[in-house]
Amino acid sequence: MSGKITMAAALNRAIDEAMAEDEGVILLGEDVAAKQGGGVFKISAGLTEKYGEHRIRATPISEQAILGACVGAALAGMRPIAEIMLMNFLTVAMDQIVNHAAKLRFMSGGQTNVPLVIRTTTGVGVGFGGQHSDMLEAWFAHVAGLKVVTPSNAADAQGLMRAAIACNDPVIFIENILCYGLQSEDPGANHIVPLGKAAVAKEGTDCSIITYGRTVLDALEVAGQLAEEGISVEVIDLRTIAPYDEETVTASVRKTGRAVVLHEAVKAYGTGAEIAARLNEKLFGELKAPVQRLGGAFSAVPMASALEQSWIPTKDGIKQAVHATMNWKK
Amino acid sequence: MSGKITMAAALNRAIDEAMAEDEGVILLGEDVAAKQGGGVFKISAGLTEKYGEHRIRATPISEQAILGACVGAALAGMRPIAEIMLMNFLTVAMDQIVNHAAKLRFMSGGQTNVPLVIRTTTGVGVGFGGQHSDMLEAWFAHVAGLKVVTPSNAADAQGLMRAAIACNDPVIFIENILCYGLQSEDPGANHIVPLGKAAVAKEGTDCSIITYGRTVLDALEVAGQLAEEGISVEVIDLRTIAPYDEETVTASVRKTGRAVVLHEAVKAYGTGAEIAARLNEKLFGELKAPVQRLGGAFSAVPMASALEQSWIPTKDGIKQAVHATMNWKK
Amino acid sequence: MKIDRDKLLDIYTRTMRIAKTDEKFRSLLMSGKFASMYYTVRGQELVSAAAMAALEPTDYLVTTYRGQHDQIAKGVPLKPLFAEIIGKATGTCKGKGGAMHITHPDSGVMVTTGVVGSGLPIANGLAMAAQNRKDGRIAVTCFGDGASNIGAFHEALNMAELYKLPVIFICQNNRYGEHTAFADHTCVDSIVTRAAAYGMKGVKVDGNDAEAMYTVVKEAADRARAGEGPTLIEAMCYRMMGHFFGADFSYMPKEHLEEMAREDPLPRLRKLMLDYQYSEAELDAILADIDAEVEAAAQFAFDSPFPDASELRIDVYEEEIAA
Amino acid sequence: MKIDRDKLLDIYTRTMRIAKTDEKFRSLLMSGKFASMYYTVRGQELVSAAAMAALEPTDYLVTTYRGQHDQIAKGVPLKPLFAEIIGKATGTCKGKGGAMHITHPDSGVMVTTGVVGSGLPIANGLAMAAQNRKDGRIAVTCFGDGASNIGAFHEALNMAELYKLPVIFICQNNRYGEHTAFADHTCVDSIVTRAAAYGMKGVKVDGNDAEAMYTVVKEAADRARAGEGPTLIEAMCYRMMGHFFGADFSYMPKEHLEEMAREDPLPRLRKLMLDYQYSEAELDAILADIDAEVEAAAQFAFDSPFPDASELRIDVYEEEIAA
Ligand SMILES: Cc1ncc(C[n+]2csc(CCOP(=O)(O)OP(=O)(O)O)c2C)c(N)n1
Ligand SMILES: Cc1ncc(C[n+]2csc(CCOP(=O)(O)OP(=O)(O)O)c2C)c(N)n1
Ligand SMILES: [Mg+2]
Ligand SMILES: [Mg+2]
Repeated sequence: MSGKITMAAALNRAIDEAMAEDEGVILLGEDVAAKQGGGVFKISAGLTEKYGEHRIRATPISEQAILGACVGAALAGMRPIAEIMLMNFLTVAMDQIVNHAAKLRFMSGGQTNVPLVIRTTTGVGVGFGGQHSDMLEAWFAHVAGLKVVTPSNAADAQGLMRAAIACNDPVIFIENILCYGLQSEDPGANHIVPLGKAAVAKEGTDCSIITYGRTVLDALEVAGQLAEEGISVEVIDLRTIAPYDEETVTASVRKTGRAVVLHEAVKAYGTGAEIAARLNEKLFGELKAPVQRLGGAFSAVPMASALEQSWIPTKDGIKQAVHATMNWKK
Repeated sequence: MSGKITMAAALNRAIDEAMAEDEGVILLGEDVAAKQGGGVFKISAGLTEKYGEHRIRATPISEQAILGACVGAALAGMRPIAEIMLMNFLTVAMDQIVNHAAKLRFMSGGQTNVPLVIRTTTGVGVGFGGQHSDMLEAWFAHVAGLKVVTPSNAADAQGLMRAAIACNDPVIFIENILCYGLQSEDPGANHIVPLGKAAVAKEGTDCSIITYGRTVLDALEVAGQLAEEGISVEVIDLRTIAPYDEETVTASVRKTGRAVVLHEAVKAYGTGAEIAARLNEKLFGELKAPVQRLGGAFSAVPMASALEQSWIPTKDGIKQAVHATMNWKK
Repeated sequence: MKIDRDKLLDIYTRTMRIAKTDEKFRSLLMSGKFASMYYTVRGQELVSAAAMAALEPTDYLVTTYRGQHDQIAKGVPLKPLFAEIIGKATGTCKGKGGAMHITHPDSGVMVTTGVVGSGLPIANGLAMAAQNRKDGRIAVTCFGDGASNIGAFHEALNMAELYKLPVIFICQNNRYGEHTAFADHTCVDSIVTRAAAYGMKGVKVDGNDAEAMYTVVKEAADRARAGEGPTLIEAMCYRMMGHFFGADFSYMPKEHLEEMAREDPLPRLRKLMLDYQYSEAELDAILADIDAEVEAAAQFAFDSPFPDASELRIDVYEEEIAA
Repeated sequence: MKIDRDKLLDIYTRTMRIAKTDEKFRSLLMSGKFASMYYTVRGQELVSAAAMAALEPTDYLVTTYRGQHDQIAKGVPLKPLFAEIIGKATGTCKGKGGAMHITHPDSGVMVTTGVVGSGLPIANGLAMAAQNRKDGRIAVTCFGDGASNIGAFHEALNMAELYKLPVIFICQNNRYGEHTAFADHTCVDSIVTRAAAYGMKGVKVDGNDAEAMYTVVKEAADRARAGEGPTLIEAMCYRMMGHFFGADFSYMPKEHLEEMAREDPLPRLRKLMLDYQYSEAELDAILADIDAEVEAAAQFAFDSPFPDASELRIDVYEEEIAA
């Protein structure tokens, strides 16, 4: 497959393919239909024209109704996709996700299930401020019954979206607003990336950086810089945050003996805590240095650009963390 | 102070004292006024008679309106207390907590603040099933700006409630439904327990159990049993989950060299992950065994009693975890 | 207004199956044979019997914790229902859900929720599936007066009308939400006035009037099936006991208790049956059958095994979680 | 209906301070002097100028991301406003909040929220504080037509009426929520019909009619202060540009754009001023003052320092977080 594709286009293609294949795939969200221009990030551009207004439904500003309708449609055997404009807006509808989508399979003793994809976007670095930038994946990973997915590049976005739509359980699909326009290799049609499998984005032998989403790009850049210093960094892109691909991560850290866990979300009580805790459980006594954790500062995301840039882990900070693992002595 | 008091009575007393002292203290919640019997758990019994219907407001079933009103009243300088009947119902109103209560001090650059106590109850073991038993403290600990408190006994409940009402920031105050009726020593009037300070519930030298809420009682019982085997367990009752009393916990584990982290909430991505990660960071190379984590199973809380009892950490499980730290070899 | 005589018999049978089951549960709880949070449906039996009799078995139902009457009326068989509530492996949901979460797709019971108001948006989704598939199904959701104050109610009604979904919203207005009287949680006389806020058709009905209740739901179902959109029905009724079994209800004024007793749907329906020329003997024979069915169901439940701990790893995801 | 001549001048001044500020921001964005998500208030200037002129400075206001008109009308000084939006330490919120989260308690601006509908319940709380303290204050909250479909709207209105809170809900119906036209998100002709669902007083008004808008808000404020409870006001207006600065608005039909241009509140208000016997010269002198004020504010903002990284540890809690 030659050529490049943006993450936005890749997501559009994945949804388009799934809709062509299965009439049960429908999309609900604010402004998503043709009349409104195909979604504020244009992920559903062109789909109403192909599949009609009953399958691409522009909704009122009613996140509980959107997600509830998706839960109901999923129970009836459809494969709804909900677009929730920004991740923070999930907070008005957590009940439908946590008490219903996540639990109905279990609480019904397996009689029903909720094949639902909740697409949402977020990201730090665009000056959207405190109520439009949160990264809440740790909440969802803590809830049994949900899967949590986030791509770092266009090809994975396409392949993971296809897998998420095909999944018979609810998937929280997190898109990073800063990545929509980024191009990566075009994987071609019908590309599928299985859920639950991490990718080794770059091989290395000295230290593993475990991350996901946009910070994979930062990690790769830092790994390149560190290679010049003679430090061989392995970068693991989780792709699926939950269920966690413990096998791939543990194997990497067993090999390198050192780990840096990195995400944009607030560090405290973030997914990095679980990953670090598990590494310490699995590799107690085998680690050459304490696991380093990097994440967002412990505050709301500030609007002012100067502050926002201090809020997220910087490339310098990542480099320092790797150095800290390399130079660690008791 | 002689005599015993139940946690329910202790909470009632704390609120009563605070209301007597400051007219700005008000309570909102479903069924909380005298006309409805003073709350489904009777925590506000007798208060309407003393302070009137403008200070004890029975509300419609409208959690967003309840919490929003509390946020607004707090911004105006009142000290509202919200009673949200069960913790799962916070999911319909996370926005007011996370996007507003937690962030307004920061987003306003310190011009406003939200002195609000959100009281809620939950607990596994009463057969309330999947939508009425969740322990979501990890979510709130992940959100900068919130404090998270949970008492394990009546005296602490009283003292922490007074401190929470006096606090100038929003506090999530988690009560365990199984503890309301439990009696402990009556601390007398005007008892205050500062936020952010863990208690050493029992001293010991071989292994630290770090826990909070109802499982403190289990930990103490197990510690008693293990003492007979010659294992000296220290039990740390966090009391405040966030901010985390790192000093007390680290000191304990530095002393014992072994740690079991215990909570009822789902283990994966629970607060235990953060505690374990921090212990490994602070005490890398000093721990005699990997930190053991115990928490709820990775499923919704089942209703059937037989299953529910397998869902939570059992006393046997706690004992085994301590044994695992004692017997650990590479 | 008269309804079909066979239909009335159907309603009577559904009503009494509900009443006898509820009676049995209360006696089991009273005797201590099992313990559980139990939301009695005493007083609301007829509302759902008449409503569900107006639907097709394939129609979808979403109900709430106080939903046993809806579930039985919609056709959930008593054996797995008893077993579920008692927490047995043979329950509708293998004991995992419990009384608050009865699901039984074979009878169209898709969700029972314990969160006030959350069923309404879900019912929209079921209706949306039917609308897209043009399979002629409709969705019905039942909820209380108290639920009409929560955000999900508002969002769901607006969306339903916007898309003209084949859904019926049945508010069982039993005048109380937990311990809070209707007038203490809202300032309108009727929930049904809220229909106008969405341009929706709204109908208020005496839920204890079998003929009226049946007719109103039948009309709403016909409208929905014809693509004419949703209806909000406010069925007036009484919660004849406390919020849950054993709960204090001293906050209910004496006049309300008296009014409630006068309006008891069970004697009223019995009388109507006689008006429709059913004989005492016929009715008693039905009751005897139901009694036997209820006893057998309870026995089945008590005799059934408890779920195994391995169930915690099953039904979390499609794939079983590793031990 | 005529209003006080001085009051009209006050409204004019507020309107033009809003208009000139908005114009300045758009030109700064256009020239690339700074970049930000910016929700222009073009077309809605008069609605808030007239509304806020009917309030006391101590009254509370809760508004939304599209709230610059409300904030300025309520009295937020331009220097810290510009600085906040440009992300400077001298901003109202030290740059931490930004345009979507302007707070300025000295002018009564307590919250600006970026979450649709979330301001309404908060306004209730401010009103509740005033009600308990009997301090004579009232709370006002502004929101859009799209916001009237979210759960928080419903819960807040019901609660406000139940407690007879001194609060005014001003829905600025600009006919669009993002890219969705009014008729595509709701099936009623007017948001104000929803007031009846709560037993609340509702008033619909042409928001571009200074006299009417002022009068309606003044009456609602008087009612609220007198303890007679809340009012829902639907102020009809137009969002004369895209949802945010630079956003496509090709989805708006030509007739709508024409209607919008005809209804532009700025020329209309200018005409009204002349009717009230203000001279062109007087009005121009006011504009010159405002121009100078706006320029000075922009300059102040650009000259101000950026916030320091240590600010991340301040204002999270009352106590500073350790470095
Ligand atoms: C969101 C939410 N808030 C609170 C509760 C607690 N609760 C359970 S039942 C109930 C009263 C419901 O009243 P109504 O809707 O009238 O139904 P009824 O019990 O009368 O059938 C409340 C407040 C809940 N289950 N969900
Ligand atoms: C809960 C929530 N959902 C979605 C959004 C995204 N969003 C921002 S503005 C907007 C449209 C709001 O329309 P309206 O209420 O009419 O206000 P207007 O922008 O026209 O002033 C939407 C959907 C949001 N901010 N909050
Ligand atoms: Mg009721
Ligand atoms: Mg609008």
